[in-house]
Amino acid sequence: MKSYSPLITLLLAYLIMIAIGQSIPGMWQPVMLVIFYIAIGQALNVFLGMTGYVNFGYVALLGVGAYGMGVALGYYNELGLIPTLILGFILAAILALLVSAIVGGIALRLRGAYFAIATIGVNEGIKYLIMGAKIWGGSEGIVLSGILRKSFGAETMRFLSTTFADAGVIVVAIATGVVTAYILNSRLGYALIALREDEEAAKVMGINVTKYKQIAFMISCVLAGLIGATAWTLKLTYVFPQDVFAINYTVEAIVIVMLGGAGTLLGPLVGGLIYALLKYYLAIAFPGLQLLILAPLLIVVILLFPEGVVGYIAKKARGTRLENFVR
Amino acid sequence: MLTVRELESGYGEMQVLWGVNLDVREKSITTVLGPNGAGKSTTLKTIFGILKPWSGTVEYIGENVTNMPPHKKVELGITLVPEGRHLFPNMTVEDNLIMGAYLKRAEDRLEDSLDLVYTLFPRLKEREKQKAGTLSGGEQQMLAIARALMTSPNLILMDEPSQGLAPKLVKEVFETVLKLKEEGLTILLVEQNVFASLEISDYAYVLHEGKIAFGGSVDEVRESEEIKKAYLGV
Amino acid sequence: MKKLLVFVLVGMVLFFAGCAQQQPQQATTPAGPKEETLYFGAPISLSGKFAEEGKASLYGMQVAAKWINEHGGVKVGDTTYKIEIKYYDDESKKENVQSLIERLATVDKVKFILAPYSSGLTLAAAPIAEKYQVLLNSHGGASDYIFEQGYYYVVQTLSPASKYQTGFLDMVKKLDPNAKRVALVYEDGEFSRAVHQAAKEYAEELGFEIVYEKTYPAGATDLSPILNELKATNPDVIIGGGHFADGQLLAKQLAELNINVKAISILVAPTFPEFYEALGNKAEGICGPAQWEVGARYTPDVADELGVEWYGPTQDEFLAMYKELAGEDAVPPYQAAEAAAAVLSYAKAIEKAQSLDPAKVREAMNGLKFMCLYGLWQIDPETGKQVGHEMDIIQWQNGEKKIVWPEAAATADPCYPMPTWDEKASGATCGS
Amino acid sequence: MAFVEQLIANLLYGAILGAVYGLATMGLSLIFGVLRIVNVGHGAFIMIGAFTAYWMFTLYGISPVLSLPLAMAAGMIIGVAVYLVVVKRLVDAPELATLLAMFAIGIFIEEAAKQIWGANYVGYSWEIGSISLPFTEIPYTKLVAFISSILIAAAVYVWFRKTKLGKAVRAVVEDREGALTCGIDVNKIYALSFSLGIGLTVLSGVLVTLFTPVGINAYMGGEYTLKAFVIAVLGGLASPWGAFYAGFIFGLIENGSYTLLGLIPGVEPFGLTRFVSFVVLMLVLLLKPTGLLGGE
Amino acid sequence: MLLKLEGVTKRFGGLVAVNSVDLEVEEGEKLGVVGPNGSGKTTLYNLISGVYMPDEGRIFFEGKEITNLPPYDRTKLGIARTFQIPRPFGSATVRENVAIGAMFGMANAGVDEALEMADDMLKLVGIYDLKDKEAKLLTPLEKKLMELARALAMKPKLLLLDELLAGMNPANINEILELLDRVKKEENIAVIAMVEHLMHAITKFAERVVVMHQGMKLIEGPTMEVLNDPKVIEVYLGEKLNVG
Repeated sequence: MKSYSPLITLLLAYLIMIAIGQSIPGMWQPVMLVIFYIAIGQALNVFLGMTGYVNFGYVALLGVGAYGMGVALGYYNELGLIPTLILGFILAAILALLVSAIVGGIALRLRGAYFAIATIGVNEGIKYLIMGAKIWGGSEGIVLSGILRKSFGAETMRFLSTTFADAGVIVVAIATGVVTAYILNSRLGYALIALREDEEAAKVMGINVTKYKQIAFMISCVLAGLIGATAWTLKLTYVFPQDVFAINYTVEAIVIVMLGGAGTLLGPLVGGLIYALLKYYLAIAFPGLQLLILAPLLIVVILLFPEGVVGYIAKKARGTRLENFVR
Repeated sequence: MLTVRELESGYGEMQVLWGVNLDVREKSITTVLGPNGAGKSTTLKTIFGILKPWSGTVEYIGENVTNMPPHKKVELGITLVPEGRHLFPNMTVEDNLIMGAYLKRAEDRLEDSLDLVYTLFPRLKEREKQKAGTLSGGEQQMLAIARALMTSPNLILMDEPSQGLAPKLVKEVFETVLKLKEEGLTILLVEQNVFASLEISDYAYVLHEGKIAFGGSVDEVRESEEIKKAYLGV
Repeated sequence: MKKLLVFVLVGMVLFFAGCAQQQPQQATTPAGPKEETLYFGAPISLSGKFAEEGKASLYGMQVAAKWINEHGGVKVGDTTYKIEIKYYDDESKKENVQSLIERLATVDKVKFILAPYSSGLTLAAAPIAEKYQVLLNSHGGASDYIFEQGYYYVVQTLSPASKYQTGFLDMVKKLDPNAKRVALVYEDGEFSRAVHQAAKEYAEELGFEIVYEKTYPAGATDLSPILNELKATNPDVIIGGGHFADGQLLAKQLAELNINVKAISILVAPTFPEFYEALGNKAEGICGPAQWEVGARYTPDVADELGVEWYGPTQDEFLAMYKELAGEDAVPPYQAAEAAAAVLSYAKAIEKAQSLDPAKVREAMNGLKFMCLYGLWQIDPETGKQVGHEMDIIQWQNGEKKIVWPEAAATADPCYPMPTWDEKASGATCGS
Repeated sequence: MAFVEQLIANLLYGAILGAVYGLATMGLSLIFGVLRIVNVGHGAFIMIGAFTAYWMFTLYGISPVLSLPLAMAAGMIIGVAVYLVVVKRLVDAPELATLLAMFAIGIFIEEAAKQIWGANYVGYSWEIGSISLPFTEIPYTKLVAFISSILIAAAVYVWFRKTKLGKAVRAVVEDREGALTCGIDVNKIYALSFSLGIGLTVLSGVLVTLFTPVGINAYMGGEYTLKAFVIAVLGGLASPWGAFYAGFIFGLIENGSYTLLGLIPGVEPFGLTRFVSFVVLMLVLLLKPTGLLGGE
Repeated sequence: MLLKLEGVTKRFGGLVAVNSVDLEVEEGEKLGVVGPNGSGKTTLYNLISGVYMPDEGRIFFEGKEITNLPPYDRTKLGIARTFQIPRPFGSATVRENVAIGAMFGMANAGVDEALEMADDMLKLVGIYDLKDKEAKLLTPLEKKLMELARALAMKPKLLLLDELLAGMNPANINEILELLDRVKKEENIAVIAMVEHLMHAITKFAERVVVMHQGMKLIEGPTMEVLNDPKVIEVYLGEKLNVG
């Protein structure tokens, strides 16, 4: 069904979140946290949701994206502010493309769980390459706030790491949503649905499954790279290999996609909201116990909605007027 | 022996059976006929318990076995020769047969059953140590039937045993089914091969869109031209 | 739809549980006309990789706050403030730290924040603290570079990473001028790299020869490749380690591979009692740098001698109060003392500034110099880096952790050279 | 000569470590093979085993070797419980749902362990001497870990090949519907395999501490989860034997490559060994996508 | 000449599934392929549609060699097929399923255009009412019709039907045969239909018949002639089956 109306719901949700963050004191960072989680869910969803393939190396793309921006800001800042930032985004995208081209080229030939587990070593592999070969500062990483302060002044540095970084995350998050919506309505989206359901049949229907899988994989990876560049490098002002290749972000992204509903536009939004808010408030209400409480809750949600919350609602809404806004 | 009443079931959200009624008499061959997708296999799977019945009852020698899991039914003497054989391809022919005698009751009769099976299918004896996956199609079908016999059943549900076999082999399979009946077994058969199955059956049912459209003795079915035209596609 | 309803209900219950918990802190206690509660905020790692250190530092903070409250609170003008620690669990994760710092600065209106544990998390907290112009006092982020980034609101209570292993080298040089050959084996991480790069430079300055230097990745479960190689270089002294688990492993495998040297100093791990529990008497003679140790000789008298002010509980008071919180057998590790010192430094600086304005308090910190059970507290005004506090070197002797360096703080003489592994296997200990 | 000696020493240790890795992966492969469940909470169960060995040794002085059967039993009980409470309801759910459930279970176990045992790193010292070789020393504890791993793997192999129940598990793996027609209670086999898989994993936690008796902590499992997955893929994922052999190979590569990487100037060879493992994995997948020893 | 197979052979391990088969199909021709299961029909289809690559022999389509062309490129040239056991894209709707055919087949339509074409095709095969249903919820018969619509939406020059009629009742069969006739005339599609049992359907439909037996082409020729050939009756139909 060619329809961009669910995008309205998505954009509205972003607007509301931003409004909440701006008007209620103390809500800005939590909102950014939620948006970060939604974004990593959305970027993963482009691949996982639509093809059914789990990319366990996902965090590696966030990581190399973070490095792309970090390298630009740390090593090429004499170019001037704007060119350095542009270079940063380009490097983030290129590194992500490069990694996804190699990993995709090898691992996409595997199916299902085999693909998932084959990609599980990717983030560790890249992390140890950077640390072992002492690339880009090795284990010491890149620490940027001092460099930025020196090159561009304290005000600009503060602006970069707060307002600009936050705006960047939001723009990337929304872009990810728009890309998802576009894909869902494009030939690519149909091809992905087909190959998710039946790869053999898809081939015979004229779909070059390898090509479309690789395209979806690379789109997902580049978006992830951009999230890493903004939400990590710009916002945190440092890149440490141990931090940016931590597998738990992959798992969290998967959790978010699954909670919301794989392959749906709004799934990561709902999943991200549930996951991040639950965690945030549990951490405040029961410091130290939040994960102990969160884990059984996750299991309950999985048992109740194996297809995710949005997946469930979309099914229920089929044939009603709500249908156009839930997907 | 087996009484099925108002059986409904399906896959996921899709209902396939809409109230099936069947009776299988002891030491008879009963065939369920019908076009593809009419629900023949679904009927067998639901009776055996691989699919959960949504409603209706299945009675076996007076006992309500509707919601009994498959392994309990095997214990009672019901087994299934599934469509597509479902052998253990990487295990030897012998191990496949031994697996058939998995339950205590069958294990006690392991030697006798093996004797019986090897007499019925001497080819299997020859290939005892061969992996099941390397057998030819006909041999695999024989093994599937043999494995079912190893459970010491009273009632065998057979799902398309002739499927995918060359005509000569089809004949062999049907002869085997007849032999089983002579051995005192009861057989509920699902077949697309209308003529061959009518030839060996005592009773037949015609399934259409998840319901029994007609049932009776083979002669009655044969005579009912209209049924043939409408449902059997002959 | 029923499922959905249940789900929404559970969600709402949880949401309100979260909100309910918030309420009390928003209503500031109007207890008396001149008595108010002052919150110090803290994102603490109660889960994740720094959970152990996080818990100890929380207890330390709570002890310090309690002591301050029992001793007249913090007086600004006519108002007496009772200190309370407002803490959340950051799960040892950077995104959480940022959210929680903001929550502390805005929702809880906290002006004084105790930084999270570890250098990385402190670095993540800094931009947000800077944004809301609240003070960030690092008690667990040792790395020097945090304070080289130009943050104004970030100050340090613990000694910086560059100072960790230098005392040990001083000690060896003093004890044995013939010990020349130094081998470095440490975890490949930003913290231990910072520590050991500084140590390496310092060693070369002191005239030591670096005969071996290799790192191992975090989480390694077998160090034999690196240690087999090290053994061949025949060093006199080994410096290394990183965090807790790998430090234990390093000591264990040095023993297994029977690598005998005169002295060993391992980062972090030896300061925990679990180190000795895990290794038994194999731990005898192993040294390690500590920010603080039970038995450290910082007392009001020492402060008098040095002519600086004493503030806070004495060590005995601290140990007793710590036990009340953490349990009868609990012995505070240095993470507890440094966190306590950070709380004390805030109280002291606020009183000095006579203001709750973070900028003024930061200003006041520049000239602040005092001693507490943790030692001296004084920062470099330029960077906020700690310069007053000194590291101790501890050594396991006869089943007990002794301070062996600096001489002024020492509770025992160094056991040098340490017994060989074979000697230890037949029961030898330091001092036996 | 030093170079060769180093290499031999590293390979020896690599083989020992590899055997432990291999056994620590068998449970993962077994569960995947039978139930198609990707147990991302794998490490949490290893951690339970490690704590079992630790507590038995420190509290009661029970040697870790005797803890092996205990850990197996404890693991199987936990396995059955997890199966009945969660997994059973998800057997027919999408692959990802079970993956997520296992993730949640892993977190739950880790957090519960942290609440119960604290987040400290603990360890124990079981001193039974060591063998002195010209170029290295090998403690008997590590040899015990090595030999136990091989014996246990062999026992599991025999159990699968020769016993009726073991054959039933294989039958279910090969054809679930076929197994049903033989009267095999597939649910029971699932529960058994799951609990066996968890049992083996918990047991391997004891062996892990025999090799590395320190650094035992609620979160210690993560490292092993990652390694186990890489090893499982090398071994063909669904095959416990493949996993065991692949563990060996992995141990040899990880330790053996160290000496060679040390020849490259200006790098950290130990860190790079991890990268080499990754490259080997990728190469294997490139040349033989079903894993080194995968039959499928 | 639309399609030409020259000595095409496919082996699986020791089994020769298709053994040196030659076949020629003219544009717009209606050809029936009959033979029992296991005679190599499905493998033949898989070779033509590109699911398998032949071990020996060559395949030409409109004079162009396509022997080793992947399946998705063959559809662009105008080859479409259905499956013996329907393979719908289960969680997509019926309309989306058919639209996918239009998008990636020879029609190569854009999304909007494809959805419109899908509606037309669904009306054509008579399941337009089901267009918003998830494909996995269809009955087997409906799935087959959907597959036919999906294949037709690809606007092929050659349509391979794999047991399309099996399991349908005579009324349906007649409808489908008429439909195929109409489509064939309008669009000049060559249709190869493959059947196992339904002899009378093949007689109504096909102008020419090929009989497969043990991977080889047993015989080919005008339909009635072939089906009454004693050799065919002996090896395939058996004495009991009376044709016509």
